[in-house]
Amino acid sequence: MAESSNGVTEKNIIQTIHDTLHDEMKRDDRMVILGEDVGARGGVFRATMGFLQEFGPERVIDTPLDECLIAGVSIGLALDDMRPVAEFQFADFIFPGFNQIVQEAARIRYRSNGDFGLPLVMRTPWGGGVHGALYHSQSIEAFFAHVPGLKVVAPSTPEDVKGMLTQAIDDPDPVLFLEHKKTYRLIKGDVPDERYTIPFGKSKVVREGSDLTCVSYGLMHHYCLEAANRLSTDGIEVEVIDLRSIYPLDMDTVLESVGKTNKAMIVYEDNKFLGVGAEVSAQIAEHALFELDGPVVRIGAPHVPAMPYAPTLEHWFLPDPDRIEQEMRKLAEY
Amino acid sequence: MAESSNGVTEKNIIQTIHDTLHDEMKRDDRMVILGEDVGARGGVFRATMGFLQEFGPERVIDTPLDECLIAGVSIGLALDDMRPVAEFQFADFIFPGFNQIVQEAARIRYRSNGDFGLPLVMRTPWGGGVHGALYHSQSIEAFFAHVPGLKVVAPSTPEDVKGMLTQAIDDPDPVLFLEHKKTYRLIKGDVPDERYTIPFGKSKVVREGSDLTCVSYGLMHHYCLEAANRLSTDGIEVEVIDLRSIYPLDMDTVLESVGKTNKAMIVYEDNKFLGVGAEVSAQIAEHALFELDGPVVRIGAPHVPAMPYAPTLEHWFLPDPDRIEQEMRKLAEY
Amino acid sequence: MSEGKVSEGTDRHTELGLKEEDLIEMYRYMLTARFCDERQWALNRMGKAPFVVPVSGHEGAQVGSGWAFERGKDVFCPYYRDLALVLVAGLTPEEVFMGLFGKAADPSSGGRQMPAHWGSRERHIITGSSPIATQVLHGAGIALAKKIKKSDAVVGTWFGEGGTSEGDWHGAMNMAGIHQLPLVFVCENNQYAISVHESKQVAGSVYKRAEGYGMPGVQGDGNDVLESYRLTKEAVDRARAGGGPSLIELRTYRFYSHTSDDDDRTYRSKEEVEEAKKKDPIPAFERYLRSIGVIDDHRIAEIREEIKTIIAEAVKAAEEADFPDPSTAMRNVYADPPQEVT
Amino acid sequence: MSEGKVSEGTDRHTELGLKEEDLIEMYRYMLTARFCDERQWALNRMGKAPFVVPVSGHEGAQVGSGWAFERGKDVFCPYYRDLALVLVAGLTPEEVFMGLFGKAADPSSGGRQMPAHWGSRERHIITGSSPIATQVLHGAGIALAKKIKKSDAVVGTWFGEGGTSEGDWHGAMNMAGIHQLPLVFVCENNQYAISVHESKQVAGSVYKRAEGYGMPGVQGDGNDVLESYRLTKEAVDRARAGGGPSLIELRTYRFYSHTSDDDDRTYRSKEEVEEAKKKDPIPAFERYLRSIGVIDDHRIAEIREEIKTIIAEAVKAAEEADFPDPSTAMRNVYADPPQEVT
Ligand SMILES: Cc1ncc(C[n+]2csc(CCOP(=O)(O)OP(=O)(O)O)c2C)c(N)n1
Ligand SMILES: Cc1ncc(C[n+]2csc(CCOP(=O)(O)OP(=O)(O)O)c2C)c(N)n1
Ligand SMILES: [Mg+2]
Ligand SMILES: [Mg+2]
Repeated sequence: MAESSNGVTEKNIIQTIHDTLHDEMKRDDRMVILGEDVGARGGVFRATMGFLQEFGPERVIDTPLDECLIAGVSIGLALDDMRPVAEFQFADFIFPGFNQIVQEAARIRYRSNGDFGLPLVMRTPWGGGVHGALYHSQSIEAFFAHVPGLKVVAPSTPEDVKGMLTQAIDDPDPVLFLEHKKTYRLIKGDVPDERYTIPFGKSKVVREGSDLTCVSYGLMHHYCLEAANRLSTDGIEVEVIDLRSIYPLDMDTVLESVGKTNKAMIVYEDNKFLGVGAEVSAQIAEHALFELDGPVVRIGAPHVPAMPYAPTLEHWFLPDPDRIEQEMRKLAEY
Repeated sequence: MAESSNGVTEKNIIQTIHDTLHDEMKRDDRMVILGEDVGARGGVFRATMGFLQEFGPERVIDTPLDECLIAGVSIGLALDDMRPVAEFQFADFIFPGFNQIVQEAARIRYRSNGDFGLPLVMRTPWGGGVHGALYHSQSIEAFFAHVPGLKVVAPSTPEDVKGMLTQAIDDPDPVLFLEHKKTYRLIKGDVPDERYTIPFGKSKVVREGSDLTCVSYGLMHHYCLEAANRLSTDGIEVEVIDLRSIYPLDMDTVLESVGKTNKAMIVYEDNKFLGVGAEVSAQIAEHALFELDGPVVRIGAPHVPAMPYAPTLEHWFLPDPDRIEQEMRKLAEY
Repeated sequence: MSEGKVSEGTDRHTELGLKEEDLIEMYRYMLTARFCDERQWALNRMGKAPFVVPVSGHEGAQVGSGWAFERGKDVFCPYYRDLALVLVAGLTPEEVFMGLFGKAADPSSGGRQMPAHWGSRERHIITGSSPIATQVLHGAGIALAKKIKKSDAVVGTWFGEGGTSEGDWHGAMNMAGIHQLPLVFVCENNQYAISVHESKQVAGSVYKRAEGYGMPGVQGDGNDVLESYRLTKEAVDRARAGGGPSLIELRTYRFYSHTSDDDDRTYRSKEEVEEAKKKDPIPAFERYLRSIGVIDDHRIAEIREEIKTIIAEAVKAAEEADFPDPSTAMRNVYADPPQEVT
Repeated sequence: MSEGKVSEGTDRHTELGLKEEDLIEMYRYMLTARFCDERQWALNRMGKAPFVVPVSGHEGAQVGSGWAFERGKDVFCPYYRDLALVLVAGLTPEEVFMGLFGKAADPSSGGRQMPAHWGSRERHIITGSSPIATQVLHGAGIALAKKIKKSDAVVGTWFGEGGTSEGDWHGAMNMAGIHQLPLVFVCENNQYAISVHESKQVAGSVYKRAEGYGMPGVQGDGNDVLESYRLTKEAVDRARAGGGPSLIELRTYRFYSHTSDDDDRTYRSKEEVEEAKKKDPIPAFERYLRSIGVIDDHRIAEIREEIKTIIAEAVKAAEEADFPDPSTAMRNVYADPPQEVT
């Protein structure tokens, strides 16, 4: 781990997740971590490295290979006042647990009229660009953000990751915490050493600009920022917003920005059709239509079932800074 | 069954489904029906009444209570050149099969580069207004329409139901065939006796109008039509489009209509956030922005986990003709 | 399983550690469930209750198995059929009818859920849903929590034989077996899942599956309340002592259609139903109680009258109660509700 | 299971109906798989293959079980570990390496999927995915189709012991048991699912689960190719004769890390791995072949050389082959592709 100075330490994202989980495990006895390979292996991405040794097998539980079980058992733990943090090894493998998450976790508070609540964190690595092909590259946020009762967040910087993971653990409701696996080692940043939380439902204007508003999250946020920085040399100033939280969705920040720039673009690596960009775009069309000087542009993945393996096809599938830059320029010049 | 005259017979929707399935079972030996209670019980809505007696237990299969099994076994049947038509008893109970449908059925053709295909029909009753509460009222189309490789259709009249169910059975790809359960007995219409198919991806202008375009499907289509007819007496003419097919989505018809009326509204009973209306609205915002004289309005269900049971709450949840009429008037007068 | 076992004059209950008061209470619960059921069907026919889930036939299995748990400490993860069980766990008839009508005072859901979707934090009845068998995994999770906390509470989970088919059940059995959780699986095998017969539902047999998961499995007569108690009590005691999970299959029958939306005449014969009713757990238990001299005709009539009165009052109170106000409909989606997304 | 069983000089194969040519072919398949594996690891270290799924250790279980099926008639539903099995089913080393590199000529997916996601309609190898255990239900569906068609084809499905945990497995076992499907379940139990030991994966034991589903279950030494063949052949013959499904648990070990992305040193000791390698199925089979005089040092060297040459050529052809063209990337989403949604 890097040295701390002035109360902040530079870390990459996976290290930040590891350290945050570690701090929280020390802080609250009720917290347990469960999932496939979270024990001796420390997680296939090493998010829980050393935890088994430090906290023992009752709090760091290698489950059987059954995501339905992981979700259902986590729900039971939360119902008995534990603080489960479940790991789904890849977002692509969460679906055997879909019924437990969508029908049970999401609806328990509502269906019991508040008699039961469900403090449950579900972490999972998502996203592409890692030669993971169809089943190790998926974006799953749209499925879950559509479900009332769940909160879905996808922070993209180490600082946000710590604050929002801590918030997720404090949160009284089920939270799907999405970690873009390509950013795990790619993205570094200063992380305050102190405990802090970042509330959900607040997006962040990361770069100010007057020519167009670009909304994204996850790896795409970094690509958008790169594209925006490049365009700046040509005098095109893009306002770049990192959504961070998919539900609750902070449209106020987006609409305010669109009110200023009069142009909007949403970039996401999920399949375009009915992806998160559809909701953002629809809300703009509902609330800011007459502020717009150009179409609301969405950049998303083509309508094929997830990212193919061959490098030629993977490159074709995933939006990259070049393509984003082009589209930004086109919209700015519209 | 009603008398046929001039080659058409008046039927309600459940009867149409029953008769269509029956005709197809007679026509193609490879077709098998499987699901919970499809045998002696003839399905809890009687869609397969009498089939067990007529076609025998090898073609009309009562499965164990396991939707994962229903989906997975159906996939296997299709892979071995059978023509499975699976029934999920309620749309709300399809989720244990989510992984098999989304990860397997949807992706088999693509992942094998066309070496394997999957002619599979998945029928299921969806929608509310039947005192079904949280778990017998759900709308599930958005989850599945987001998944490339699947086709998702939701016809709303007996004639369309027959043509599109026949098309689904002929289709070489997996089709999720959604039957709004409240319309089963509510909606009647003339159905041609001859075999015919209606291609997917064609929406239908059911009522012409010049003041605004209203897009919907399922039960909501009928409510929209009712609201539009009422408004007509006040001189407000709403163009009413029945989407029929969610994916492929026929935006050409919608955009053409919006080009004419300059106002658009989408009505759906699913939760509004990331429901099908988001995609329709986003595509309008992308392709017809400058044709619009008013915001793109979405009417959808509030952000609560599905329809509550108490009549007071169910009424509150589900859009009805009164509310739709109000919103139409507001938009028309915008 | 021999028919009518309970009616013989031997003293089975003392052996089981049950006192006469226990027997009377168990009997009352069985009767209360039965009378609630009859009443809810009547209300359904009168158009006052759109949806009914019957319990009749299962009272022996439910009261017998439920009685083996310690209220206030142990945890119940029931399914919709378990009206008699949740009465044992502490729900009152009035609460049952609040739920039947979907009234605001329904403790399970405040009128959000269909009837028979039981839940009460106070009574340790875990909120249930419609999707089959999800609760067994919640039971496993709660049992895991109990183990981590070194609590000696035991968790029970109930389900039909149809429920054994879902992956959730498999996962819970596996988890319970691996971690030797204090969890008792109770299968109320009434031979049908709606219309689907056990022979098309369960390959092999339910209780025989236990061995493959490293736990004891037994089968017993669910129409015999004392037998149901005995088998469950053994399992609960073992679990409490750290001996791990068990699977109990209680054979029984449902007398009515699956729900008020079903019509059982399409899939089973009148004769079969009549035959099954001869093994009705309530008269069988009455015979036992008479045989040991705990009750007589007079006392039976008295008890029946008392219960009917309670139920009549419960129905009246529930009928008069308010429906939930739509202004409350957005509550409890989250603990801290965000603004409605419009 | 006794160690080194295959090396004794008794004639076990004649009893099993295997000829000497069969033995040589089986041996060749085992060696081919092993050499492909070594080669793909080398390519990985050279930076030429981003992702490798090893087979080494499983060759006896796979070739033995695979050999029991009739190619051209029976159907294979394998999982990613099954390199040796799909060679038996008809994939060529060249095709394996096309897949390794994600080249357009990869028959399994045309470079769409990760390596080791086998499929070939022509060879009756059903296309597989990454989500664990989905293929066993496809196997059940195909077996049901065979039964409906009154075909005498048999379906085999392979999976690790980790795969038994998913609900899909439970559903397939149940369906197969209820309908007595011509389906053979083969578990390659290598004691680990990535890092998770069998003791945290499987309550009870895999083969003992069979009884609860009404089918025979056996356990055998997966490092013994002839034993693997014998157990599977019995099951295949029974299935073909209408005798229904079986579950076979073949105990084995994986010699490398789970994949090239894994590091097994975190969860198992070097000693344990070395100990397991003493039971390597290939030298064990070689000992048997020598003992019955089918091969000698010279022949072994010859065969090894032949196979190495084939593999070298396969790698070369695959390295030189083209990647898929992005212009083809929208194909095969549907049979009749709609316009790209943009
Ligand atoms: C996941 C799911 N699939 C289907 C249903 C519809 N359904 C409700 S009850 C039932 C049968 C349950 O039978 P069993 O478990 O034997 O319980 P019983 O009703 O006989 O007591 C079915 C199929 C459901 N509620 N959930
Ligand atoms: C549904 C799902 N969850 C998790 C994974 C990640 N994963 C890939 S292989 C594997 C272990 C499989 O172990 P086992 O079935 O024993 O087969 P083995 O690799 O030992 O041959 C896991 C957890 C996955 N592929 N699919
Ligand atoms: Mg039953
Ligand atoms: Mg393994």
